[in-house]
Amino acid sequence: MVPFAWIILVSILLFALGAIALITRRNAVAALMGVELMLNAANLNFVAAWRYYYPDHLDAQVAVLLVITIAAAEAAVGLAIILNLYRRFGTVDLDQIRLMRG
Amino acid sequence: MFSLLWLAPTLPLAGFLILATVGARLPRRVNTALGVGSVGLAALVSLLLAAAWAAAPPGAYTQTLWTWLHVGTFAPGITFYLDPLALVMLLVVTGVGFLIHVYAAWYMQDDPSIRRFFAYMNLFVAMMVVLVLADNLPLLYLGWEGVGLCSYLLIGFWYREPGNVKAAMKAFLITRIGDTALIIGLFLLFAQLGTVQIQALLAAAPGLTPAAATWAAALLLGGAVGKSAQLPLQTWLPDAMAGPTPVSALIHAATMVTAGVYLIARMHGIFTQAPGVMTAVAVIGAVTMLMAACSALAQRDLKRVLAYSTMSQVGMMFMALGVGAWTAAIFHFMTHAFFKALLFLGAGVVIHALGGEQDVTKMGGLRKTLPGVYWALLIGALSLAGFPFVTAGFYSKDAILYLSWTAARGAPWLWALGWFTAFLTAVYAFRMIFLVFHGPAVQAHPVRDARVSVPLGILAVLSVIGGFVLLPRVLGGFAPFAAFLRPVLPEPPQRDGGIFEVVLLAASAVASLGGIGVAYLLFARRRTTSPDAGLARFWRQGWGFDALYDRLVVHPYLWLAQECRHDVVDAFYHGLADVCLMLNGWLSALQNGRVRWYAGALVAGAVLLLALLVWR
Amino acid sequence: MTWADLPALYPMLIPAATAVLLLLTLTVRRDARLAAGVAMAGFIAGLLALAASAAELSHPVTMLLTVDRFAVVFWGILLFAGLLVSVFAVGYFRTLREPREEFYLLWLLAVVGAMVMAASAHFAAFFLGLELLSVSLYVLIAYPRMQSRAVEAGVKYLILAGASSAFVLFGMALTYAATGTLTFAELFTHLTLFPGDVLLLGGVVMILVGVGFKLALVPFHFWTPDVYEGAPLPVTAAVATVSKGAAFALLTRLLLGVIQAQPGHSTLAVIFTLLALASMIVGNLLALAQGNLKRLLAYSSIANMGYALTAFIAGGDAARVAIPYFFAGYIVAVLAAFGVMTQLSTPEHELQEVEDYRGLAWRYPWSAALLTVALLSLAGIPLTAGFLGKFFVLTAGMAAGRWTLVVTLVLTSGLGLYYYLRVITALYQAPLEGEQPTPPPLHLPHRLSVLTGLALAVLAALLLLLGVYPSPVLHLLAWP
Amino acid sequence: MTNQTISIAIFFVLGVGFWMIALAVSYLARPSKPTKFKETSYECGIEPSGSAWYQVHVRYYIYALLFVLFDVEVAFLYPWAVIFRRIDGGQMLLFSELAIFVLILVFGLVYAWRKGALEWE
Repeated sequence: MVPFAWIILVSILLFALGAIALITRRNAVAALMGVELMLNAANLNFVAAWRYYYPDHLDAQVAVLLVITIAAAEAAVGLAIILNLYRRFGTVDLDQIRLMRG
Repeated sequence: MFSLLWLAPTLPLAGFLILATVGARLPRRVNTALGVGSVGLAALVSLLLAAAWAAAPPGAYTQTLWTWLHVGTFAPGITFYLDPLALVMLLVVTGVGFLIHVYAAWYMQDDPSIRRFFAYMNLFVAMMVVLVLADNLPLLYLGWEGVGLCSYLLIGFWYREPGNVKAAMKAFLITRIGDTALIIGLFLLFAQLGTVQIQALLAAAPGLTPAAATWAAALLLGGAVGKSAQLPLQTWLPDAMAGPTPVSALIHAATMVTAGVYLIARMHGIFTQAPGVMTAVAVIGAVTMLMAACSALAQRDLKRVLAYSTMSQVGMMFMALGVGAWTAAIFHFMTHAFFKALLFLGAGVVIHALGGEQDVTKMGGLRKTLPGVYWALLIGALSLAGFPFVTAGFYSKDAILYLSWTAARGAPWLWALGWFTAFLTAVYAFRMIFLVFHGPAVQAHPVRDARVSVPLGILAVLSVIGGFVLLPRVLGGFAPFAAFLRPVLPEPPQRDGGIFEVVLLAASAVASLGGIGVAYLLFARRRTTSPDAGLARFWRQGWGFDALYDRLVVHPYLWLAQECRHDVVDAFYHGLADVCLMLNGWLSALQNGRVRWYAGALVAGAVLLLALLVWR
Repeated sequence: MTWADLPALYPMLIPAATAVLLLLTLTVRRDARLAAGVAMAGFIAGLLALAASAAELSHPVTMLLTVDRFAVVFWGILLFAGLLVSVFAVGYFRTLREPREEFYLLWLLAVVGAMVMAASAHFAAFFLGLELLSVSLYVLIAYPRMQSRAVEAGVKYLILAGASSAFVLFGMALTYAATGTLTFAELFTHLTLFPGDVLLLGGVVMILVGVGFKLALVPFHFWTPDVYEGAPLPVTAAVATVSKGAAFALLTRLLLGVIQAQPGHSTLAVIFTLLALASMIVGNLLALAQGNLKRLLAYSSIANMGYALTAFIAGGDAARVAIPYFFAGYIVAVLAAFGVMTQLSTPEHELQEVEDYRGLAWRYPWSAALLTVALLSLAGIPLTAGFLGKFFVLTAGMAAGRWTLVVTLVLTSGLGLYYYLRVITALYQAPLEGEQPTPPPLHLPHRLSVLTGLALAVLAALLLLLGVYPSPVLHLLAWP
Repeated sequence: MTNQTISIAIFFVLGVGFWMIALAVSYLARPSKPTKFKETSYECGIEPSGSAWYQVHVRYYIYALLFVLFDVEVAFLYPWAVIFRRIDGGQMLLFSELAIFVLILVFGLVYAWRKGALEWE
């Protein structure tokens, strides 16, 4: 079987990719996708830890289910807000949305 | 009888509350009566307490109203503690405070916001009384902060002038620096000794380690230095003249600036454990008194002369504290309260009579128009200058000068600085008198009002007779004041006096008379008003004898005037403020509104913490 | 879980059930006042249930939640804040054109989320509570959807809070990988047994990032001013009180024991110390020259969380008193400040700038007085709640010998006084000569509702009571 | 390396290799004669006009959101169903718990309905 460390590495890479998307993408939807990617990186981690070390406990499985639903709710609400953002500002470019600063 | 003690702070506080809440619906006369009356009643209570004390001294009296909170050994109560030291302070604060209030009823009679004025003044007195009577550190700190807050409100009383607001802010913030030190010191004492009762602290003080004692004393000193406007936190005091004159009188004579002196005297048990800090107290006091006296010489604003004079006199008290002459310091505090209140109130009348003019060089010859005030101010100036044998100031100042040499901690050079300061004091006191009341007369409105003459009269009498409660040994050694305070404040160990005492007494008298003489030469005969004018005039006339004199006196005087006009220390605080604002600018620039940037910071912060984790 | 455990959860279940009830009510009848009434009734019923259940305490309810005295105290604070924010919202949203009923629904859910966080004993409960709170707040912040600033704030909070949640989750996954458990109790055991386990510590630190974000600790503070400024005022109050209170309660539950058990120079202690120092210094410096009152309070909240963290790092019994007391005082003061601002504002026209408040005392003396007391309390002037809160924090810090933190706290508080006083001075000044007179605070005829007046009076009383007579509250806080 | 990994690796190589070889062969074999017409995006039918970023009507989007929300909740039903038969006793509690869960979902649906989210116009 693949060593556990590799899977951790992959999940960390996924997480980092999500974070990079968050920082570099100017599109609000893309930033949100970055966040989802980060959440799923954590999920991968959970499942791997369960599979490798603690196959008798169901904690991780439950946690993953929980996260999937919560992520869906978050995405739904997030998209609704971003839609409203487009209506107000006429753009979803995050760099152009800075009425407040200082 | 002593159970009346709680009324002393409560009456002014009640005055404040009534004025602040329902005062708006009451007529002005009622407001004034409330403001003056509450402090008057408090003064009456203090007198009753004093009478009761004289009849049967209880040693000390404690009154607990309620326990504020109780956490482990930390149990401060709203508890008042009365002992001889507190009684002296209480009498001065409420007594002089009352006279100032009476005067203020006249001074502020046309001000539209007299209600606000008396509300603040009453709160000020209440807080000062709380500070004086506090039985524990938190209560003391409450009074301390309250006094600071009230001074802020009163200095900025005429807030429509932006300059006044700035002065108020400066006073508040600079004293805050001291307060910060103070609260850390109080916490340190609590952490070390496990109690907040002041008496218990003093009893336990010998158990402190030298390091802890030094730190605690140094931090307390920091607080005292801020409130009492000593080096290096002195710069707020002259600017604090922005407030109405009764406020200046209250801050300078009876309350705020002497709080530091009281604090050190009250906590003397801690200070005696820290000899290094004691020396620091003496040196700070000595340097401040000299610097401030020089500055007072150079001022043209009448109130600023008095402000620097206060700083100088408080410096003298600090020097006394530093050599362990606790009683002498409190003695000088008392006489100073009398004559400085007198001087400020008199100066207020002068300024009023001249329609707001504060520049002494534009005054003169007021002796004729304001004879009563002339005599009052003259007595005040004599007392300030320490005119020998008849004024209170002479005895209190001599007590300090004498002990600054002969006390075990004293030193000749401290005495020398004190002596020279006493000389300068006489010079600037009479410079003021001569410039204001002598010479060519200027136009002024006479002032006749009982609310002025009665307080001035009482204070003038006190400025004279107030000194006869502690006479030097060579003059009979009649010293009920020292005997009264002895249970609280020990006498410093000192060398034997004898003939030496007579010499020092004579030297004090010489300083005073000499100073007055020099002032006469410089300001009464020739009216050396401003540096350049005096200089020009001097060379034009070219009197041979005076040339030498000028080289010795006028030149150093001009140089000092140049140096002292701007406080060097001020620059430091401005610099500190600038640094803070610069940092503020940088940090604000980071808040650029870009969400991607914020996300980057979030991730960077996380990476930073993780890196810390790996590398440790 | 058994049926017998249920009463302990009533204070939380009642608002949750009220939310469902409100949802149904909205399908039958749309009426903002009715919705507000239902929400307030829910909060009040929750508070009553809390009083009833306070007697039987301190046992875990399922593996997810622990209802102990700490939870009850924080639930009380959160429910109280929930009630007051709903009261403020009624007056504030009265001019809003869009439907305003859903506000109360979301607000109930947000408070329930916060309560779950404050009582959680398990990562699942933690994450569930966190997300319930966050997702509700996204919508609440962007609620006045015609206000560009509110929407901008909503998007900013959405993206950043989402990212911070991902950090929390990833941290949980790492700790799970390291320990095989999701309960706080076993995390504590593992952390004390293997204090050097990098995987475990990495997980804890990533959770900290998320919690630090909610608390707005430096360097996770960037969102605060923008969100405070853009969010409608009642929601700003909510973010400042409910969200932070819940996050701090959670932090205490999760790590106070660990910090106490570990030596003072352990990695975690160092990290916390750095966060606290940075927050106190940066927060106060940022607030120094700020002209917008909402942003100023945002920056001051950063500093305040640094103060609270000082007590947390100190640990010990003193901290167990200091943290709830500090938060009670802080939340009451913040609610009072935002309450006054809310009462003078509408979604379309908020009074935000300090300049808008110049001379407030001459028009609305009582409001100005309350705002003054609130700011003085935040500044930590004696006889106000804030003084005692800060005082307890300081004693805790000193008892633990955390001198760096204590001195920084005192020094930066001095800095803090400067900007609070700047606002207070403005309240009592008339406009300067030659300047344009500032517009009157409100374009609408202003009538304070009885309810709002009552709420503000209660806050004023609490501010002073907590400062003058703290014994009853201290008695309540005495740890079992 | 285990057998499993090797087989995955072989599968991976074959999978990638297949399309790469196919593309390469067609590239080599075909004649290259670009014209203006060939360069346009769609060679068949009408010429494209406007931006590819055109707006989809909001109603699709609301449907999508509702679908996602209700669809995901089903994830909780499966574990419940698996456990329900295995556990002895406490069935009533278990059932009522899920009943409450589904009931709340139904309330949500009713709310969305009343709010008009299910109307096409």
